[in-house]
Amino acid sequence: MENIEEEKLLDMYKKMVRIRKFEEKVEELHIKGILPGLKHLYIGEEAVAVGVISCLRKDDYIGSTHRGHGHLIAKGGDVKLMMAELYGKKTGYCKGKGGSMHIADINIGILGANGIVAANIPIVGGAALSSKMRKKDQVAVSFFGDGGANEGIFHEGLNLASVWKLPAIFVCENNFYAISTPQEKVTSVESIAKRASSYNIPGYSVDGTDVLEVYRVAKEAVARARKGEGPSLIECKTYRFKGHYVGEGQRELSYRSRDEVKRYWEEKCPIKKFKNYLIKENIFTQSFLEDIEKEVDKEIDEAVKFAEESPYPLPEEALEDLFFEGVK
Amino acid sequence: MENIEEEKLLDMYKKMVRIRKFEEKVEELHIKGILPGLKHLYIGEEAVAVGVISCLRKDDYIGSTHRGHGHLIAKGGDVKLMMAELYGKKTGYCKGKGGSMHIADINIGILGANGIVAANIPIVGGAALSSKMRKKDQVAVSFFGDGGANEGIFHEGLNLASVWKLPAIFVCENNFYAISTPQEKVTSVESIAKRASSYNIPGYSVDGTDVLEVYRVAKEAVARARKGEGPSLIECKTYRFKGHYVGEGQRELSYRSRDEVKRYWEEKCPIKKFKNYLIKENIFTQSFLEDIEKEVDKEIDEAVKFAEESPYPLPEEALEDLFFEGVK
Amino acid sequence: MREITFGEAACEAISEEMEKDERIFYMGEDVGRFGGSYGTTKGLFEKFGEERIKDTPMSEAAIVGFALGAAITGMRPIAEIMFCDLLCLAMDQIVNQVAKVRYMFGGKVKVPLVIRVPFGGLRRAAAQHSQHLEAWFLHTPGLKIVTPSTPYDVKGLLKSAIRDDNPVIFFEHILLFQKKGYVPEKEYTIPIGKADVKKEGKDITLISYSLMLQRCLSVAQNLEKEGIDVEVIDLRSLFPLDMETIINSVKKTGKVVICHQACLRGGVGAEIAAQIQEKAFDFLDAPIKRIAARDVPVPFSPVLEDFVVPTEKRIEEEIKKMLY
Amino acid sequence: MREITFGEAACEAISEEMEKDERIFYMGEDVGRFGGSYGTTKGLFEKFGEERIKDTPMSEAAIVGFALGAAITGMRPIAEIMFCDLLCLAMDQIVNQVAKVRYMFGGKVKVPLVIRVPFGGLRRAAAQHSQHLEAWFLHTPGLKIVTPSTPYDVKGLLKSAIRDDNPVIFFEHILLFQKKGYVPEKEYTIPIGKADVKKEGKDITLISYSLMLQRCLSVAQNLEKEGIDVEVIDLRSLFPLDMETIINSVKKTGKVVICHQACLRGGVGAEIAAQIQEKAFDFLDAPIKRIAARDVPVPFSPVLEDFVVPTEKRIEEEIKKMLY
Ligand SMILES: Cc1ncc(C[n+]2csc(CCOP(=O)(O)OP(=O)(O)O)c2C)c(N)n1
Ligand SMILES: Cc1ncc(C[n+]2csc(CCOP(=O)(O)OP(=O)(O)O)c2C)c(N)n1
Ligand SMILES: [Mg+2]
Ligand SMILES: [Mg+2]
Repeated sequence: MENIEEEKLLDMYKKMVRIRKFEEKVEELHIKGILPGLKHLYIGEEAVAVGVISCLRKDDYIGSTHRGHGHLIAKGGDVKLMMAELYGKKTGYCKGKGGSMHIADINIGILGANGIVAANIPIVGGAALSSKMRKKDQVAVSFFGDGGANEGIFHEGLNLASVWKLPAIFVCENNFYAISTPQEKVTSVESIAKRASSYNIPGYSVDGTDVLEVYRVAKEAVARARKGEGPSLIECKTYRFKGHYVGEGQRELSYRSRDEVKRYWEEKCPIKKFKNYLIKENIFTQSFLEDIEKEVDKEIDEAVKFAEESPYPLPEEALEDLFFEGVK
Repeated sequence: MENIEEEKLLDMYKKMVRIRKFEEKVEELHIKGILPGLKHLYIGEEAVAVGVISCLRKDDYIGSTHRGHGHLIAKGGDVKLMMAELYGKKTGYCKGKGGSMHIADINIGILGANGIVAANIPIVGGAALSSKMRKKDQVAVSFFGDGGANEGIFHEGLNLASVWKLPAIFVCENNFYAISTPQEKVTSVESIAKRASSYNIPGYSVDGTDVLEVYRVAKEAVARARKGEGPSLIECKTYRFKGHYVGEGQRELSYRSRDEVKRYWEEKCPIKKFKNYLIKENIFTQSFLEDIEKEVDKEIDEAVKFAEESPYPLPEEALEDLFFEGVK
Repeated sequence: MREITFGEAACEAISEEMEKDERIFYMGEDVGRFGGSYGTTKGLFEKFGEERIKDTPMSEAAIVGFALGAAITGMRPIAEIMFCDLLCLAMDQIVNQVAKVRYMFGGKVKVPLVIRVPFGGLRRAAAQHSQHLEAWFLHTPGLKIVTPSTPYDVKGLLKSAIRDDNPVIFFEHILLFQKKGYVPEKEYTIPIGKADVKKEGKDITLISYSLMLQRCLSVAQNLEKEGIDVEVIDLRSLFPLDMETIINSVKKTGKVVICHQACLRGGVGAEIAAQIQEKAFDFLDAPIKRIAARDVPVPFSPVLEDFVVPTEKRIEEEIKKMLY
Repeated sequence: MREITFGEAACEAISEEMEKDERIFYMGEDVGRFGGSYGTTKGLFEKFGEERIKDTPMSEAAIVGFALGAAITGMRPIAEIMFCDLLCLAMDQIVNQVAKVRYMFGGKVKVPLVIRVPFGGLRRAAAQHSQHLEAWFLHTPGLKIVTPSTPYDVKGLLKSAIRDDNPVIFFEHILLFQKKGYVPEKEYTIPIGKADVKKEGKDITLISYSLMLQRCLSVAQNLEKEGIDVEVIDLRSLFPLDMETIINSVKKTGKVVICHQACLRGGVGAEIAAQIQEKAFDFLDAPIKRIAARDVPVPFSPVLEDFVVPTEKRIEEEIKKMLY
């Protein structure tokens, strides 16, 4: 395989761990009743966000989803501000107005998580259009799920991005379920990547639990986009290790068995796989990687502390931030 | 070629002529200022509606478009009631409430023309679902244009029809323009038929000015649907001989040349082609076919007479027909 | 007296109707074995199987469009849109097709279609999962709009909606699903278009529906103790809108407060206020007061959302302001 | 005094702004060489080329979504939706995205986006081509809504909309495009949010916008001759809504008629009436009267459409009813 410098590999590993530990903390705090609202965990899918976004520059764009924490962290999102937002605090990314599904940070190209599935597709397309019109070489990446690939906007967005040859990349996180609905039961093609042919763009289907495979393919697509050769569609086959949302509980058993989940944990955990690889290849030692993990634990604890200690917004602040230069 | 009995060929020819003459009359009456509203003529595309619908039974369904007169006539629509509707008379198909873009006749399976492009796709899908759930073998056909194939609902509709293996046929009338916009300029694939692969259904691309070729392919798709083998996508390459709407006039020159239109008239007129074929093959004599044409002239004149002599609705009738068993 | 939850009552209505009429079927996202994201179809899959309780792809426009096609060709579909905000994805099919086909076709087709829509802010679900868009449909001729507030009402009204030969958009508040209440064992229906006076009173008329109706009712009960006699009208359906019941109450009290969870500007309260002042101008002792969500997207943080959405405290204060 | 058409004035506004600011571009269906289905972009393609005047596929949701993505990343798009009824296909992008992103993100992004929407019944185009859906957006916090009625106003308001850092939905009546009127050669803008008293009067306040404003104005001129002094207020924008101008007029006249082409129920008139009775209750001598399209889909036949949409005759009669 083409060589990836250690520093990069370390960054990738660290980000995957950061996502995992952030999500585990979110789950814990939700179950304790500390975090309000809806949360969709990225646990099990870390290799997709990290693999793809590791190919991007800070000024490139991403459009994220309802299951967005992983994308945001991979793009460089600050876990303090994220956690504070999940707490509904004034210091959060959105001053408590957005919550889990609406975190954005335009300065590092995060165009926002999005509560409407597949809705980021045209928005990302528009960012790619903007990059092209401004004669920049910024690339824009849209993440969406297997369920999202059946929304009409998927079709409109990919067609237009292709017609205008935009520097956009469409990453389908196929975790085989849309809430409870199995992909094969509601999707006319087995592989979402096949749909690329309807838009005359390259389509790839990769093991989304293998961060290096994702990275390699994404790199190709990003290079293509930067060169002005147009969009690509990448399907990453991955798996959601937790319920659709935190608190789904027993209902999960109505669509998948404990065994199925267990099997994925054992065979497909992207972090375990990547860690084993790094150690086996003598790139990093086990203890070194475990020190990294401890560092991350600290970060997360600090994020929680920051959030805990932050003030809530004042009720009246609900009336701010609607219009630029307010309008009543 | 497989044999089509004379009676059928005659019926097809007569319907094509009926469509042509109906549309010519509509154009004339519009230009004279007699007919109000928007009208989109089917002239030049007769072979599509007639070729496809000649494979259908009376109890099969069609969903039509803004350019719908041809579909309605091919499915057995009554030109008297159609003309009266275009006049806005009480005796029209919709009592004057619908006009050109909303004529329907459920009794013969016409689920309506539709002013929203591609909007009939899911409606036709639902009729196919209904046929299947009622354990009937009725087939449902959706017509839409090259422009319509870029609407999100195209994607949602074909995916669901395929997933549920419904007796639906999706006929794309590719006349190379959506109003002024050339298909190739806004469509990521050269042939719309290619998009069938995204839905794992058969896709055909045929010369839509050759009624027999359309008929042959449609027959295959209809047989498939009736047998419960699922939907098909048929792209019929055709051409709009007139402006997008009656009265477009000079604006047409902003997107296509007189020569282009002239060339199609000369080389591709579906009626001329079919007529020559019928004569060359000694199926019918020229004079016989011309008698048919005269018959049709009479029908159209009678339709106009009927419409002319019909009363307008009373203004207050605008308040009727909204709810079944009215609601105020 | 049997007590069941709002959600159970709704499923009972569907189940009873489906048993009686095989043309009825149900389609939506995760409505099958999963039982609906909010429990809208709990137990129905087990009873009727996947032929009649259909899981769909994530394709909201297609869900409504397919249901419409089935409705005009002999079936009686119930199409679920998982939550109100998602109606935005199906507006063409709902507004340009479902609501208009019968009229456009000169009354020559029936559209026995129920579009079932859970809604409801106050779940800390933020701006894209908390909207109450019923006012849009009030402005869309051709649809009936139903908004039940109790287990008893949801069962009786949903049955009527399913039996109706016209399209009905049926809004159920997600926070009501667990609410328990009296629901008779025996068959009954509630006609769509009649408001229900949930509490009689002579001092002031308080008009609401869905979850806010419950808040209004408890405010009214508290005020009772202070000797303030509030009449609480549950609209039950927004169209047909029972102005007769409203006007009769206004003539009695002369004072009106309208409360809904949708934002104020352009909300249902505006239409009702406009009609009241038109039809009962001389009976009004004071301006009609509208209490609604403030005119911003629904924010996430509980502190903020609770400021935006009408609270019992706010309702009570407004009522007192009007009386003193 | 230079007279040009409404359509020319609008194109002039766009052209002048595009010359000054290269971040501005235009996208929509058939807006290029064809010049827009209703002439919305006449001459712009020739001047700015296909890079800045972009023909799109028929993909209304994508048109708005792409424009939004461009708007939050440094461009200033004008996205045209060919006619109002088609907004139904883009509601998720408009309502759940465009209107909310700034707020959801805590005010950390600007959305300089104009959604330009020709509308207008009375073209015998029937139910799916004649809707006036502006009331939906009044109920959607986060959007400004502009509805000009004259060539002078459309130019000045469109310029302000293009310069605005907030999303603006801009409605132009198709039957106004050919209307001629005075438009100065020299640069000017009109602020969004100020109503315009098109005719002063003391007997009654007549509130309208867009095409109906013109009908109201000619009614007012006729009544002048009969000695009835009507004050005609052109709202110009529905949000921000200039209640101050309205209330001042009501305090003077004590009588109000509101007229719009959208259907009555749940229309903009309801909100205005509700606010007037709230803010000027004691100044009203009579119920506020709303004149609007009747609550049915717009029918095709001229006989029927002319019965459904407010005519000058109907407006005049209602005014007289209120005065005598
Ligand atoms: C357009 C839309 N439809 C429905 C929903 C409700 N919903 C939220 S997540 C989800 C499933 C999404 O599945 P997928 O796209 O595969 O993403 P995943 O959750 O599996 O990561 C659904 C149906 C929504 N938010 N948006
Ligand atoms: C969804 C939608 N978008 C836009 C329009 C306006 N419009 C009417 S016909 C038309 C072009 C349709 O092109 P196509 O689908 O190729 O059909 P054709 O007119 O060529 O037969 C457009 C843009 C519409 N009616 N519906
Ligand atoms: Mg999934
Ligand atoms: Mg075409």
